[in-house]
Amino acid sequence: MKRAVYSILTVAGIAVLAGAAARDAAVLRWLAVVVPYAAFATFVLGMSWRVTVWSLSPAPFRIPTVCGQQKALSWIKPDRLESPPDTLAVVGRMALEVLLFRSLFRNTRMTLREGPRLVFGENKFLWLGAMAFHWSLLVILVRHLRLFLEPLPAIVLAAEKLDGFFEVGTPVFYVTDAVVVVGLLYLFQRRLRDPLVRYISLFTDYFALALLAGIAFSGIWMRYFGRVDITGIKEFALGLATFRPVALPAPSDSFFVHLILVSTLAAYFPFSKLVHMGGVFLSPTRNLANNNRARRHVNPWNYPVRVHTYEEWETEFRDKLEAAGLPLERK
Amino acid sequence: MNLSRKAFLRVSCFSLLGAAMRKTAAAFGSTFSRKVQWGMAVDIRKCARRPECTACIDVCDQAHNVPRVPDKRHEVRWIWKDTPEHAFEGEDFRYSSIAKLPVMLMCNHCDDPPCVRVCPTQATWKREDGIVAMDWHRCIGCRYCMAACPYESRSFNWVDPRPYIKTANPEFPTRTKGVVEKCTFCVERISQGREPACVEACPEKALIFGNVMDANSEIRRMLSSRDHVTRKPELGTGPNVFYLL
Amino acid sequence: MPSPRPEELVQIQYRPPAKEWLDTPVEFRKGTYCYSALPKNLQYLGFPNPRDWQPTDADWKLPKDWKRIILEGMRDRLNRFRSFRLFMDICVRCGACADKCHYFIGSGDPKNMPVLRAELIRSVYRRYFTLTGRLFGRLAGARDLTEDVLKEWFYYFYQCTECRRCSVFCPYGIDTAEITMMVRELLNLVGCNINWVMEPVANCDRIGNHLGIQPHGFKDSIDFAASELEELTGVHVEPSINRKGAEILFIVPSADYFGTPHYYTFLGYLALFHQIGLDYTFSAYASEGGNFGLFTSHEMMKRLNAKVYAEARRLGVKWILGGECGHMWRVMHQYMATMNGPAEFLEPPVSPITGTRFEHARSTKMVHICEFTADLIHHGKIRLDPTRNDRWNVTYHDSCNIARVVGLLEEPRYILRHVCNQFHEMPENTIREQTFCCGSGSGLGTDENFEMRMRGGFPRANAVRYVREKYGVNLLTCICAIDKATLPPLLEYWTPGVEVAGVHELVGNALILDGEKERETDLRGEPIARKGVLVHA
Amino acid sequence: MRDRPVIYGGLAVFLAVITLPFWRGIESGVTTKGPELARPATARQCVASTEFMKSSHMLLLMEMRDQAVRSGDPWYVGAGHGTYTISLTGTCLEQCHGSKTEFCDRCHDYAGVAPGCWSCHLDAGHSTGSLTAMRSSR
Repeated sequence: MKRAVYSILTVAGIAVLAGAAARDAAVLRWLAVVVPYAAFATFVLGMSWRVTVWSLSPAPFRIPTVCGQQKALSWIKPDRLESPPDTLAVVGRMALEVLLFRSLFRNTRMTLREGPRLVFGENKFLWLGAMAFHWSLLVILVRHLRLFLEPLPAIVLAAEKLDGFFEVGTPVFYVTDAVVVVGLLYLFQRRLRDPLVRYISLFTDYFALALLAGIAFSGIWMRYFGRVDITGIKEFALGLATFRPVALPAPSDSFFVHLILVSTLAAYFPFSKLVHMGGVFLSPTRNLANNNRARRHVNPWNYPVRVHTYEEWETEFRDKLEAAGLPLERK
Repeated sequence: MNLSRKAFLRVSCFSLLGAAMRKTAAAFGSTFSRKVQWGMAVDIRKCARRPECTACIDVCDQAHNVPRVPDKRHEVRWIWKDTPEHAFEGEDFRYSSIAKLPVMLMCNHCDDPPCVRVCPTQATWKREDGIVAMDWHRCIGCRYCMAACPYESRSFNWVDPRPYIKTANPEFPTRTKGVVEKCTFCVERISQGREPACVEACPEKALIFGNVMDANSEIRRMLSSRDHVTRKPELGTGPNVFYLL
Repeated sequence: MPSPRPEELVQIQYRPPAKEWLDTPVEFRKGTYCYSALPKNLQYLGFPNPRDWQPTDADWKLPKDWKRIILEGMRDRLNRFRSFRLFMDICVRCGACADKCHYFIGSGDPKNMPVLRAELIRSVYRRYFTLTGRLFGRLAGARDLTEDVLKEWFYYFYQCTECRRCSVFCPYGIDTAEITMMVRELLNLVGCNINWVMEPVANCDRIGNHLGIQPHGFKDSIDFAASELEELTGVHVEPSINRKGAEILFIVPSADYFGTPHYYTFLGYLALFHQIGLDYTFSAYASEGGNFGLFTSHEMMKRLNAKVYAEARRLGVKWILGGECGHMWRVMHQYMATMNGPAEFLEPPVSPITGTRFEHARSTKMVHICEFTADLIHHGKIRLDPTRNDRWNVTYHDSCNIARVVGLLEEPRYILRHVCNQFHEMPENTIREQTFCCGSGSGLGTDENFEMRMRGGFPRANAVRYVREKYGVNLLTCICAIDKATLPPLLEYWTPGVEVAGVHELVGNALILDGEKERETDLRGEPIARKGVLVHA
Repeated sequence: MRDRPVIYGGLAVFLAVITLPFWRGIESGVTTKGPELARPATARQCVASTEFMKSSHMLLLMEMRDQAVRSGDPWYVGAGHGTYTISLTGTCLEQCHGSKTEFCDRCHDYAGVAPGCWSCHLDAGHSTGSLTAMRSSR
């Protein structure tokens, strides 16, 4: 509870500081350029550094967690996605994992009843919340490209069209704006409500959610309530993208708060658990085929070890081997 | 706040009561206390003098960008002609002199319109002046209204209407695919104090438009002096398009 | 009656304590931990810091620079194992794994949630190996490495059976088994290990098997089994040991020729191989399929495993057949070829009876007995009389490693459907890839750890109890030596009246041997009770 | 290690995607100059201030729409006390701003907005042309 409150306060503090800084035009001008560049550089370099560090540690053994029937006898149907026998199947398994959160979909809830009787029930809410949040975030990111690209590629327009499918209101209401908030609120309250999850939750767990929620709320505020000059913001965004920064359109307090929160997230990303975004692709229990006995996996640091050899063994147990009439190597 | 429990209860009770009364009043009030209810009288015999005439339909379609979709299943219509047999289902016109005459049909702008009751977004509503109006911005194309309307006065845009509009009227919007439309008694003209386009266009002056709540209006004089029928009166919708026999 | 009694044990509190987990040092309670390794075993193996100590001692007699050793060991392993580094970084603490661990279900101890078990070392990783941990300390979930932390590691990482069930549910596939293996390696660096692992390891290294059965004893066991089989069936079998030129080297866990009920499975193998005329041999040098090195360190695992290929090469066999065992198959399937291969001196396995090429084993050259037998049945090469198993109402327990490492799910079921008439599955969330551990794997099956074993095995036993009550199941079949050793006391404790057997025991019962006498008893020497036939008392 | 090319390849793709604005911007020679709008054809003053219209014209249009459609009142009194007939095509476009393509579309295209207005309301300048073509060009 304490940690959840602190995390919200931290995010609010950042937002308030940003709002205060936006009061001074000179400071605003300067910060609006320096902070995004620094944050983005941190993100790019940080993530590259993370992935590089991961890549430098080899995967010495092929250790997939197998979740289905192996491919062995020709007349027993293998489960190609849960026990992938080849690279293509691994790609399929990873796609399921990354795009549809396959493993989380399996989730169950255990309850101990009278008897004693253990019952394992369906528990798909975490999966649903995670899917809602992550997919919305992706669509929102794609949508935001409209501020950074000129002319706009079709995919950005398509994302907007799809997101505004219901054509409610002007500016049109984006479904993902609501879904992302619902997803985040679900994930946040789940951490607080479930005593076990609360017990394992660290400050950073709440902080990441609170920060994302702060970003979502400031964005929603700008779009539907606060009103901002969108062409002015696009000019500013393109200025950043082309290294020819231009001034923010006025007034832009809410946009500046949004910008600072996003920058915070970007800079925080590589040093937090959020690196699971890249890490999920590298997980050796998921991205390796279950074909250990068919194809040998090579361990780059496989070093020789001391083995109690047959010769040593035969020497040691010579009498007993002879007495038992077992064949000997050296007569 | 310094509000005693008793006072709070009293206030709550009154506001609840007030809300309930407003609802009730709204339910009944619309039919009884209306000052204006636009209506139309169609003189069947005058109209029939020119069996081939489509002036009212043409002018309406032109004014409102009603598409002429060749495929009958996708037809969009605001005013149309039909046989009395079909128009007045249940009436026996076998030996009547009007049995073979064509009848102009349009939205009846009912007193108690079923289409309004079923619309989930209030895209169709009854205005103060009795016109059953449509807000196409709100229509979500659910077609409940089409199912509810006993007069088949409503059309759905199954296809994009624009290719089927020959010369568009820039003063009036078109519709998109997926929207329901119907006759609106030319609300855009009424707000400027003009009569509906069809009334103006009729060469035989067979259409009489006016406020049926006003005892001195032409339409009331006509209705009080001549026999007339409405479509499916037994349904209790209270149509405001009258057919002079 | 064992203490605590099942009714007491099942009073499980799933609400975590008010105090944060970082502030609750471990308490060693009798019945929930394993005794330390005897110095002689460590000395023999050349492991560091052999000494007399027990986990309950205040002073663990750690080496002076134990902290440096652990941290350097961590750094080394972070650099050598991507799994370790990645799993330290990417956990989001979503808690999907929490109620998937049998130890958590059975104990309610929050530190038995896989996520928190991993946090025990992740917190140290953050403190010494990450920027945020160094800067923000506890706020970032980091803490100093202290003796208390080490003791906590010892307690909780010897309360993980490396069953990998959590990994099935983790959205990133974080495998606590992998983390446990790392921490156990680290603990080994400062001499914190348990005897029930280190003694078998030492025995296996020196003599050839966990139980320390010397070559002549090994031969006696096999001869005894052969004569007993003859007594039961009237058929004379002559298994060979260390015979050069045999086509196949047959490796089983040593419990198979010594333990009960493993032994009946062993009789089943002998009968089957005799009937099909298989040209195979045992090895006295590599007389152990199991490998407790897996529960010690990668290096120790490799040392013990090396004997298999060495012996296959020395004897000049074509390929290797492996018996029913769980963790043995984890090693054979996931590690053997990588560690001690390539096995170019062997040939891709082909069944001499059916001609089937075991393509899936063409590199490692080792086939699972269930694959082999299922293939025989599929090709109609053996005659079976399932009514001989009519006294059994059977269910099947997927062994963790067989299910979640090999993916061998259908083969044993296929066999069971042909050798017995009554077969019922346990509930779907407790079998196949979601199977529950026996609660005693990874070297924790010792008696001093009895309470924890009963707690850990509770979910498994509960599922057995369900099918016992619903279908009248009275036999749990499995293909894992640790299961066969530890499930009987577990079921006796939680759900009496269900016995444990290997799949090939039932094969041996049902198998019609050429020239056999009228079979009046099964391999256990108990009367065969066909349905509808008078049951002998 | 055999998987390093795959990892670095993946990382490169990721970096390429997230730096898309930079290299796309440089490649297409984009400037930070926003859209230039054709000045109103005839009218001297808009119904509201430019700043307000820039950020909130859509709200004003909604307000006008509801007034005209729901209340049946087609008269709007603007900031300069002028009275206007509420009509997107007739007033906003034809009377004041002249051209959809030269005015509305400039910013909409720039900001990637495709309001649904024009799927019903006609562009006066194109009223006699091909209606379908007009719609497909947003």
